[in-house]
Formats: sequence, structure tokens, C-alpha cells
Amino acid sequence: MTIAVDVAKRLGAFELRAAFRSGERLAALFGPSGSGKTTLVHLVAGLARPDAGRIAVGDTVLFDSAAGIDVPRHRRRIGYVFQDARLFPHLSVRSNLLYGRWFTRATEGEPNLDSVVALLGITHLLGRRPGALSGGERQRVAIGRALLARPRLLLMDEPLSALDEARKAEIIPYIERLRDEAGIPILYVSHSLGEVARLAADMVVLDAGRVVAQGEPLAVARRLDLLPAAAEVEPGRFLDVVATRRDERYGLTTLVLEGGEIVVPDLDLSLGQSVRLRVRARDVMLALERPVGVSALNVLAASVGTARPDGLSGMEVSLDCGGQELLARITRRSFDELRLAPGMAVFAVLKSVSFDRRFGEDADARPVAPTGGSP
Amino acid sequence: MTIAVDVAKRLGAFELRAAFRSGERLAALFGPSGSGKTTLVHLVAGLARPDAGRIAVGDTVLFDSAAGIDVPRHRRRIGYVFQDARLFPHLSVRSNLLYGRWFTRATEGEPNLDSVVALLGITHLLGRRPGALSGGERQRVAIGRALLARPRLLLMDEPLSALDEARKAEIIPYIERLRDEAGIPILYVSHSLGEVARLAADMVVLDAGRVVAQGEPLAVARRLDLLPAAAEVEPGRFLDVVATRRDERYGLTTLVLEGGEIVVPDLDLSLGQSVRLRVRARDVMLALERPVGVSALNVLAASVGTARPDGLSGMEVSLDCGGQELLARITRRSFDELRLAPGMAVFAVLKSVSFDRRFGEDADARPVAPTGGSP
Amino acid sequence: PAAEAQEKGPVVFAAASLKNALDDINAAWKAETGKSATISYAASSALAKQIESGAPADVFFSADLDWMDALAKKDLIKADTRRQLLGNSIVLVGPADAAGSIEIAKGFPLAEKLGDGKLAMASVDSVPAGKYGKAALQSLGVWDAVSPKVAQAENVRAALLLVSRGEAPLGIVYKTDAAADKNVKVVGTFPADTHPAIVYPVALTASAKGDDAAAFLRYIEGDKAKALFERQGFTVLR
Amino acid sequence: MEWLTPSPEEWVAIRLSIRVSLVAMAGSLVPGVAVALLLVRGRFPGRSLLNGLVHLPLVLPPVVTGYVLLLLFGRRGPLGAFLAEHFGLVFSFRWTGAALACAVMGFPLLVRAVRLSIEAVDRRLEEAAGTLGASPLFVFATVTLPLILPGVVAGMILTFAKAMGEFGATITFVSAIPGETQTLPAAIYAFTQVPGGDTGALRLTLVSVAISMAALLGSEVLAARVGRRAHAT
Amino acid sequence: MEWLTPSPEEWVAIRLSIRVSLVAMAGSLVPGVAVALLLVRGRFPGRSLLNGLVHLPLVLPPVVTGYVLLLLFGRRGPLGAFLAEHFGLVFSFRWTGAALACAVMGFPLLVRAVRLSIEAVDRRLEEAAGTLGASPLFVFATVTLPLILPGVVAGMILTFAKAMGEFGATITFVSAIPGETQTLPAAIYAFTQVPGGDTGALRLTLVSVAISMAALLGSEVLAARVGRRAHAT
Ligand SMILES: Nc1ncnc2c1ncn2[C@@H]1O[C@H](COP(=O)(O)OP(=O)(O)OP(=O)(O)O)[C@@H](O)[C@H]1O
Ligand SMILES: Nc1ncnc2c1ncn2[C@@H]1O[C@H](COP(=O)(O)OP(=O)(O)OP(=O)(O)O)[C@@H](O)[C@H]1O
Ligand SMILES: [Mg+2]
Ligand SMILES: [Mg+2]
Repeated sequence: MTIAVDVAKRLGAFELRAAFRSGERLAALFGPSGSGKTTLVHLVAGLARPDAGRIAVGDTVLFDSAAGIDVPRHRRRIGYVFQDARLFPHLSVRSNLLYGRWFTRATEGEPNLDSVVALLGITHLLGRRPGALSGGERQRVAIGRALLARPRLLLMDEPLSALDEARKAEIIPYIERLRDEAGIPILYVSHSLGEVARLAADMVVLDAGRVVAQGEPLAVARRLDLLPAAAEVEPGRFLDVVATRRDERYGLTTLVLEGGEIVVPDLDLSLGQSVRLRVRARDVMLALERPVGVSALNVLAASVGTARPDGLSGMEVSLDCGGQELLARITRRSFDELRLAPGMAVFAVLKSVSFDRRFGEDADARPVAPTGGSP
Repeated sequence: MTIAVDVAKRLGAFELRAAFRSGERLAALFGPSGSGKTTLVHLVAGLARPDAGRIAVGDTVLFDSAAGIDVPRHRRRIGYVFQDARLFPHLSVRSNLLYGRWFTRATEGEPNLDSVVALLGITHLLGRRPGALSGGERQRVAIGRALLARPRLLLMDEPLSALDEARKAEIIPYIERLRDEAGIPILYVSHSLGEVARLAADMVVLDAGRVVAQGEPLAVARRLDLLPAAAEVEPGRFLDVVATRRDERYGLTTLVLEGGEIVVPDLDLSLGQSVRLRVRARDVMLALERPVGVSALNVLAASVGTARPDGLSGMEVSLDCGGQELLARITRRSFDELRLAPGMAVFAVLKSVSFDRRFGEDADARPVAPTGGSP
Repeated sequence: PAAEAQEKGPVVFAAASLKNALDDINAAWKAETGKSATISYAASSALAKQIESGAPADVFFSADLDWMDALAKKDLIKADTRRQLLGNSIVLVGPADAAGSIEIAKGFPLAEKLGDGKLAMASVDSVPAGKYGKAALQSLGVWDAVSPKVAQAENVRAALLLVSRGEAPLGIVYKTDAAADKNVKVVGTFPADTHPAIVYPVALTASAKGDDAAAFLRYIEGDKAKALFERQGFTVLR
Repeated sequence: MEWLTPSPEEWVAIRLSIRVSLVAMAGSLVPGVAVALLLVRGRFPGRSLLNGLVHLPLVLPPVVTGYVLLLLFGRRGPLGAFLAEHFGLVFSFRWTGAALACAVMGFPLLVRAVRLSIEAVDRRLEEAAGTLGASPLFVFATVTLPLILPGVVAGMILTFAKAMGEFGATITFVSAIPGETQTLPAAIYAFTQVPGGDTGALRLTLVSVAISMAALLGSEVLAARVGRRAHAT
Repeated sequence: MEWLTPSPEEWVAIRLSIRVSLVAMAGSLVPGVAVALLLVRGRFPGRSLLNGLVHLPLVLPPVVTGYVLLLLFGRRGPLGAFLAEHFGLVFSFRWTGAALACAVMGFPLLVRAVRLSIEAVDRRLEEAAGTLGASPLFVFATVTLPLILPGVVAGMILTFAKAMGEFGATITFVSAIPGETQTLPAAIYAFTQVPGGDTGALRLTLVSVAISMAALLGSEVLAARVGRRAHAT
């Protein structure tokens, strides 16, 4: 389903003027604090009215100032997990969770109370009032409440930031399942690039009320070195490779690119499928000769390109690896000792790689965390 | 200053029964959602009354049920950054920030409005009401408000979880400065082990209302593999090393241990100082011969110890490195190809190391993020 | 301010129904003497209770014998100054378009005339006009038949209003009230012997000071005042 | 203590007063909440006028209010005639009229109490309910109403108490017919108007106070329970 | 339209009524807020009793309230004698007495309004102020009070309006002495008691309504401003 947004909204001195369109099942809204994420999501949910513009989800136009359309919020069927949980204080947790049920056909299956409650780990809280919950518990109930309303679009405003890592790690796969299986498109607000990279196929970056970039999360993050938040992403480069061989015995798949091979843990890739890898500069070691008798299976032939100092003691060396760029971060001393110079042939030894989400578009392939397979 | 807590408190079905004592300038309260962190902090701040127990900060007893002491909250001088910001809706941001000033001697220097406001990036918000702020903006004002009350103990309940990474990255050093320079002890609630490891010298882990562990954060995290949150910490081991030489030219310091040397970016360590390093298993490569002509400067002689399968395609190999244990994660295929066997002599090539906080105890040495120097 | 009130002349506590007449008389007195009385109009009951608890009243002009008697019993009035000054009569009123009149006599068919309507009266146990009306109906032998149909108003003006607005077909009010309302018509007058004499007693209170109070009392007993009372429909008894 | 026992006629007045007060309270509930809602949330031209109108019975001497009621709802009054003709609803000289008078007199108190509660409602909760698919009416019934219940209870008890004491407007509008419109305060008033009526007045006053205090206590318990439910523990 | 112009004596009553209402409103403000606070936050044995006492003037017919005031605060009453002797504070048959009567009659309305507001205050904000070093009194002044201002304003306007209309208790307590205790409603009442008084009553009623409506409108504007400040935009 496509979300198409093109809105203008003024709030005091702040002006939101954002247009984007995303066909992905999960699109992320990303941007620094105060950039307008919540404001935008409010407009989509119908909690505020754009000064002008158009909002459509799939074929349904929710708002169109030109056409005079403004679907009331309760008819938009948009589940909203608020940044502040906003539970109903007078209802029990169970009644909070089931609130949306009044308005949906009680069809069998998927998001049902038992499964949602079990996943969110709130079974023991069902009889309580929201006032007697901890911050994280409240947020989990809020997620459950939105899910159980069976919305046709889910808006999640920093839903996980109040949760501990273990809980996050449990819920993220569930959000992935929602996205992939339940077919509920999600607009996901987050300031964690890690979460976004893991979950989103498409990232819309807001800054001071404008859309400053959109696209595949890591690619955008790389492009926007300007974006302060990208600081969290370590420098690295992407390599396009093709899955070529499978080693059943060791559970490994060999990915081939010009210049060499990369071996990664088995990933259910169909052979011949092309995949994108992200290689962090700090995971690349350089050797003048092809190392032998080492545990690293991934050695690529490359030639040195430009190099620039990186910090007090480091160097960032660009490599040409069969036409694709790689980045290596080594110490200045190594750089000197190896007498690296542009054009020199070297071997890049990769300790670990991670998969770019792009290959997740193939229905079969499971997405993998950015710090995934270490060969 | 020492915080000593030994309290019992019942809330419905939940029972908190926690005792700990920390002399560190910043102690972290860590634990899953609903484990009782906020409850405990409430007791310290005087917002709730323990059923029994004793709470002391330094020489001041704040609560002692046996002695009948219960200092009223406004005399405790404890700054509290709430999980929900709790700004005064009827006051401007400026008045919110200055609220605590009514009650403190207006001494010159340190936390003053201008510096706090600049640091938190809220200068342009001073004239607004809290209702017109975004979630992250609100949280920043709340932090500023607590700081400006010049407390003798600062309680921070997940203060950064509503903030983007860039903003976090800006504020964390400031919290470090508060801890190190302003001398305000901090009790810091967080569910992010990253934050805790970076900031805290001492971590108290709560689970279901009990203290299940206390100590240096990463050590505790390693010990508590039982703790689900520790999942976020990748397997690794600690090495004790001594700073021996400094290479002024390349800005590198050489750390020595039995079995070899490790070179890290210059860190203002005094020579002779002993330091603890954390080496992640996935950052260790094994070689049968000492590699030459490679960019990695850190090669340690070691002997293979036990090995156990790790996942479908991996092996986790324990190494003895001059009496200290190292862990290497390699593929099963490499393990077979190198014909590794217990007792075999190998070389461990380290791509990157991180510093354990323990050396931060020396006044001079600056703490370094867990994913610090990459040689 | 209390002293100021004293300077302004005597303080008169008077039944509210005397307002029109006393206001006129006060104006006339002021024109002659340059002094004017301060007159507090309220229900006789309230005024009496206030005098009991030390109100700074010099003259009490009641619409009701009972309350004057109650004060007299407690020596709160100067007994020698007491006069039964005014008289009034009670009448049966109906709407202005009522046909003819009703002869009020023993056993007259009041209940039948009412049909399923009500008879508007002032409160029959507490308000003077109501008490007189009830006594009259009792002595005429129709009270038992009529009493279920009696609507008791707070005071006689309210009873008049009920007839005036057409809520009640008939009512018992003072002649003085009936005369001034164009929407009602007197359909019968109760003979004076059917009820205790309707009198308005007046007296100086025990705490009355100065000559002005006595002077004002004398003035309202005088001829000028008589004319003004009579203009409002009262009978001056002396 | 024999003087404390009400006479049979007084019992009639007591029962009538309770009935009138309950009906006044119940009858003004829905219009009261609706008007309060209009005043808080509505943005229409006559808002100030409506607000003023609601407060009128407070401002006017009760006798005047009773007079106005008589003009409007009397047998000949425009509203009274209309209601009698089309709905068979007659107020004049009926206990229903007493209830109407009491309701009107208590209305400003009810509306104010409910209004204050509505103003205190966190509208973000209503927004949340909206996103979950609840129509405005449903939101009102399931979120707003439960949250304002303490205010509604307070308003109701004010109306009830006021009705137990109201007298001026009632007696002017429907006079005091024993068993039909003579409420407790009218009976008390009658006692105060005769010398020596004090015991009677005191007796009935004590009864009235006892009833109202019981209602008050009940309402406090109710409000506390409602409040506890809403704010949890 | 000449009949619309009040006579000089009527002007006296109008001015007096405004003064009495303002004093009643201002004078009951502090006790009203204090009692409301006690009722909401206090946990003491006599709480229900205090609550009942506050509501009494609502429950009792005004005449009875006035009579009770007369007994207590009259020249010969225990409180009246005490206050006169030790503080030179005389109520009986003074305009101050009228103000007292109006204040007492309006008190339940004031307390209820303030109470509802206090109950709606988010106590977590008060906690936050406490951790910043504010003593309970300071917390009240800087956090609670600003947050309950709309309720306080509502309570004040109710008291004022009630005072403008109050008549039964006042006239029973302090009579209706022109220039001293004859307030507007008492003057209106007097007009209703004589033939031909209707125009006078109507005239004064219109004046009374005009004043109250102006006050009401003013209070709404004030409350809106206060509210805007509190909830921001
Ligand atoms: N009033 C209450 N009555 C009953 N149980 C309560 C009450 N308040 C809190 N609890 C329970 O106490 C436990 C601890 O709550 P607390 O707020 O301290 O958790 P927390 O560690 O801060 O969690 P989070 O990280 O989610 O904020 C939770 O399980 C919560 O459900
Ligand atoms: N009512 C208002 N009046 C004026 N400015 C406002 C108002 N509401 C929000 N703003 C401003 O609009 C901007 C966008 O706010 P918004 O809540 O959308 O930010 P956000 O991207 O969600 O931030 P966060 O990550 O901190 O939640 C902020 O700078 C905020 O200060
Ligand atoms: Mg936001
Ligand atoms: Mg918490």
C-alpha cells in the first residue's frame, strides 16, 4: 500500500512542509528531536488538520484540501501508538486493549488478545489500571491497543524507546511479522538508526519540518553525512554480490564479486540471487600478500585508491575492488609501514559483513540485523 | 559520596526489596521493564515512603524507619529527571528551568541557565509553554530543570530514551562532566547497556524487585548471561595490559601483555599504568603463522584451548594468551581447514579492542566508549 | 453608617404590603420637616424576630396582630404607643372577564364554583391574609369542602398573581391588592363579621430613642397620612 | 423528644420533597451535561447568551424566577400551553412544577460543576479513542463521561441539596398545596411565619438536614469510588 | 423608557448590592479555597462534618439560614457578641452582615468549584516541584494555585452572582434598611409586595441581571486567559 503525504502545517514559529510517498510496507520517519515527526503523524491520524495538502493511504484519500476531503479520525482506521502512551485511566488494561474491538469486525485470527498479550509480556497486568503500571509496561499496552484495533495503517511514534533491549529484541521481530505477514503498512517514527535500519525499507528524513532525504535507510544515512544522526553509523561501503555456491556441510554460502569471494553463514538465498552487503571500514584489514593459514575466509583483491587521515592516528583508505568501492580504516603507522600508495595492489581481509536490507524485498529472504553474519 | 539504600516497598502484587551501596560518582540502575527501577528512585526522592528500610546519601540519612527519620522531599535536595517530563504547564520553559532557583543559594558558576540551555539546545524554546514542545524537547527541559536546582544527588530516570542519537551523543559527555567535575553524584536509570557502560562505574541490576547483581557494568553484564538484557553484549573477554610505550609520531600507545603487544590510539595514559581491554570474539582472527605485511598491528601469540560450536556455521574458540583468556569466533570451516586442536600454537590477530571502564578510576584517564580505539 | 442612618431620621420596620402608602407618607413628611424615615420593608415575622434580637428599629408597623402581641409580651414595644391604625377587608377575586359576582353567605357554593380549579390564598396558617381567609371560610361553613382546593401562596401578592395569570379561577386577597390589578375583578367581599378584624398595629419599640420616632409615629396617625392610606385602599381606623 | 416526631402531614411534605428533589436532579442531568458540553466545546454565536441564561436563576431573587416560570410555564404561558397541549405535561399546581422550579434553580450549579470537570479532561485521551475508531458520541460515552463522573456526581448532589432547600421559586410558581406542591421548605417557612413556630421549623429543618447529609455522604462515597476507579491505585 | 431609570434610592441599593457582593466574594475566597483544600487533601476525623456544614446553606431554606445567622451573629448572639467585643466587628443590621449572609449562602458553591479543580490537579506536578526544593506552601502557591485558577474564578463568579440574587437569608438576618442593608433583591422583593410594583421590580431586575451578566462575561474572559496560559498553545 502506498502512503502519499504532501502537507503544510504551521504551529507557532514551526512550519512543517513535507511531501513524500512510500510504497514500502514499513516506512520510517527519522529526524532529530523537534523536527516535526509527531506533527506529521498527527496530521496523518487526523488529530490535527493540515493547513493545506493531501494525504492518501492506498486508494483512500484521507485529506485533500483542494477537494475538501477530511475523513474524520475515527473513520480513518489508523492505529496510533502515541509517544506518550495515552492509556484510558478509568479502564483496566484489558479494557484498554480491547477498546478498538468495538469498532472492528471480530474476524478470526491474527492480532487477537491472547497472542498480543503474550508477545508483549503483559498477561499478568490485564486486571490492573494504567496508573499502576511502569513506564515500559504502559508503552507495551499502548502498542497492544493499537494492534488490536486492526488498523489499515499503523503509526508508531517512538514505540520502543521506553523499553529495555531484551524487550525490544522480542518486539521487533513481531513488528517485522506484522509488516511482512499481517500486511499492515506501518509508518514508524524513531530516532534510532539501528531500529530503522533493521525494520524499514524506506526512510524519510525530516529536519526542521522539511523532508531532506528519502530512500533505503543505510544508503540515506551514508549520503547524509550532514545529518548529525548519521554519526551513529560507522563509515563503510556497500558491495553488490551474487550468491553462487552453498556449502551444505559448513552451513555457508559463498557470495561472489569481481575480485574475490565472501563466505557468509547460510541464509536461504536462492543461488544466483544478487545481494547487497555493507562492509564497515573498521572491519577491513589490508594485507600485501594473500594471507594463508588464517581464519578469515574473505579475502578480496583490490587496489588502493585515495587515502585521508581520520582522527589523530587513523587513515581511511579507499579501495577499488573490481569496480566497487570499499573503505578500510587502519592506523597511520600501518599505512606508512605498508607503504601504501594509490594504485597499489593489496588484499582486503574482511572480518565481518552485514546485509543491506535491500535484499529483504525478496519475499523469501529474511532480513538480518546490520551487525549480522560474521564469517 | 556514597548512596546507601536498603528498602522494602509493596505496591499491589509487586514487592521491591532492594539493598545496595555505591560509592561511585555515577551508579546505574539497570533492569527490565517493570523491575522496580522507578519505584526505587521514587523512594530515594521521597515521593513514596518505604515500608521499612534506610536511605542515606553521604552522611545524610534521608530515611530510616528504625530511627523514625523521613526527610521531606523538598529538603532532600535531590534533583529528579522524571521518566515522564512533568513540566509545569502553566509556566514558560524559562520559568520551568529556573523553578529550583528559588530554593538554592544563587552562587556563581557551574550549572547556570545560559550554559545548560545552550548545551541542551533549547535556547529558542525559552519563551514557550511546555504544551508546545515535542517529546524530546520536553525531556531536555526536564533535564535542565533538575540540573539548575543544584541538587546534591541527581536521579535520572531514562533521561535520554526520548532523544535522537545525535542529541544523546551531545548530552552524554555533559553528564560525564557533571559526574567528574561538578561532583554531583548521579543515580542513573537506563535500559541501555551501551549508555550504562559508557557512563557508570557501578551498575545495580534489578529484576522483579530484587538486586540480582552489582558491579562494574560490563563485568556484571558478562557474568549475568542469565540477564536477558546482556544479550546485547557480544561475547568477548577482558585482557589486563600495561601501557608501556608511546609513539608520538603516529599518536599510538603500545600496551603490553604476556604474549604480545597491542597498539591503540593515543589515550593520555601514563606509562606504566595498567588498563583493561575488552576484546570481542568476533574481532579476533586466528592465523597459524605470524602474519606479515598486514595492516593489523595487534598480533598475539596464543594457544588453542577448548572450542564449541556456535550457531550453525560458527565455532567459539577459547585461547590462552600468556595466562589470560581470549575468545575467537570463526567459522566451522576455518576451524577445520586450520586443523585447530587444543594446545596448538596460533596467532590471534585483533582488529579492534575496546576499553573497559575500570581504568577510568584513575583521575586522569578519560573513559572511552566501548567500541573505542581501532588500531 | 449606622449613625448616619440615625441622623437620617427614625428607622421604621414595616410590613412589605405597606410600602406604597408609607413611601408616600415619608415623602410628605420629608417635604414638611426636612427629615425622612428609613423604612425597612419585610415580612412582619422577620421584622419581629429582628427586633427581638436587637434590631435598631424605632417603629414597628406590622400587618399582623400576632407578631405585635408577641413583641408586646416580651416588652419590646412601648405599649402606650401602640395603635390599631389600619383596617382592611378580604375579597374574593376572579378573572377580569368573570361574569357577575358571587354572593358570599353561609354555605355559599364556593367549591362548585371552583370546579377542578384552585382557590389561591396566602398561606392559611402563617400569612395574615391567609389566616383571615381561612377563618372566614370556616365561619361560613365552606372550609372543609374548599380546603383540598386551596393553593397557598407565600404571600397575598403571590396569591393575587395566580388569579391574575389565570392559574387559579378564584382567590382570596386584600381589597387593597385587588383594586390595583386590572386582570382581576372583585367578585365578592367577605362580611367583616366572618373573620377577626383585619388590623395593622403600629408602635414605638422599647429601644426607640429621640423625638423623631415619636414625631413620625404621630404623623402617620395624622390626617395627611390618613388620606394617603386611604388612597391605597386601606381603612383608617381612627 | 416527642416534638421531634413529624406529624402525618409533615411526613407527606417530607416524602414529597424527596420525590421532587430526586426528579429535579434526575431530570436536569442530561440537559445539564449537554449544556455544559456546549459551553465548553461549542463555538457558536449565542454561547455567551446561553451561559448567561443558565446563570440567571442564581442571579435573580427566587421569587422573580418563580414569577418568570409562572409566565412561561403557567397554564396560560406560551411554553406551558404548548407542553400541555402536545405532551399532556402540566406543571401548574402539580408536583412536577415544583420539580421544574427546583431543577431550574439548581441548574447553574449542575452546569458549573460538570463544566469544570469537562475542562479538566485530557483531550488527548479523546483523540486516542478517536484513532481507535470511536465516533465522537462513543468517545463521549466511554471516555469523557467516565472521566467527568466526579463532576457530574458533584453537580447532582448540589442540585439535590438545592432542591431540598428551594422554596421561593417553587411557592411562587406552584404555591403550596399539601400533598401536591407543599415541599419541606414551604412547610418550614410556614412555621417561621407564626409566633412560636420555632419547634416545628426546627423539627422539619433537622429532617431536611438529615436527608441532605445522607445524600451528601452517599455522593462522597460514590465519588471516591469513581475517582479511585479512574485514577487507579 | 423613563421607567428604566432607577431613582436615587434605588441607586443606593444598586451600589450597596455591588459592594456587598464584592465583599462577600473577596471575603470568602481564602476560607473557601482553604476549606476546599482541607476537604480534598485532609484526612481528619471531622471531615464529613465539615463537608456537611459547608453544604448546609444550600440545603436550608434561606429564611432558616438567615435566622440561624441572626441567632449566632446577632447583637445578642454568642459569636456576634464575641466579635463585637474583641474585634469591633459588628454584623447585625450593617451592610457587613448582608455581606456575611451572602458569603455564607455562596460558600457551598465556591467550595465545590474549587474542590473539583483541586481534584483534577495532577499531583505528579506537585511532586516534581517538591523535588526541586519547594516547600508544600510554596508548591501550593506556585503550582497548585495557578492550576486551579479556573475553578477559583468559577467559584468566585458563582459567589458574586449568588450574592447579587440572595435575599431570603439577608433580609431575615439584617432586615432591609435602605442605604445600609437593603440590597437590590430586597428592593425587588419590596416592589413585588405592593400593587403596581411590577415596573419597579422589573427595572431593578434588569439592572441586577445586567451587572451579573457583565461580571459573568468578565469572568469568562479571565478564565479563558488563565486557561490559555495554563494549557499553552
Ligand atoms: N500502584 C501500583 N500498584 C501495583 N503495582 C504497581 C504500582 N505501581 C507500579 N507497580 C508495579 O511495580 C513494578 C515496578 O514498577 P516500576 O515503575 O518501578 O518499574 P520500572 O523498573 O521503572 O519499569 P520501566 O522500565 O518500564 O519504567 C511494575 O511491575 C509495576 O507494574
Ligand atoms: N503548539 C505548538 N506551537 C508552537 N510550536 C510547536 C507546537 N507544537 C509543537 N511545536 C514545535 O514543532 C516542532 C515539531 O514538533 P514535533 O512534536 O513534531 O517534533 P518531533 O519530531 O516529534 O520531536 P521529538 O523527537 O522530540 O518527539 C518542535 O520544534 C516544537 O517545538
Ligand atoms: Mg515526537
Ligand atoms: Mg520506570
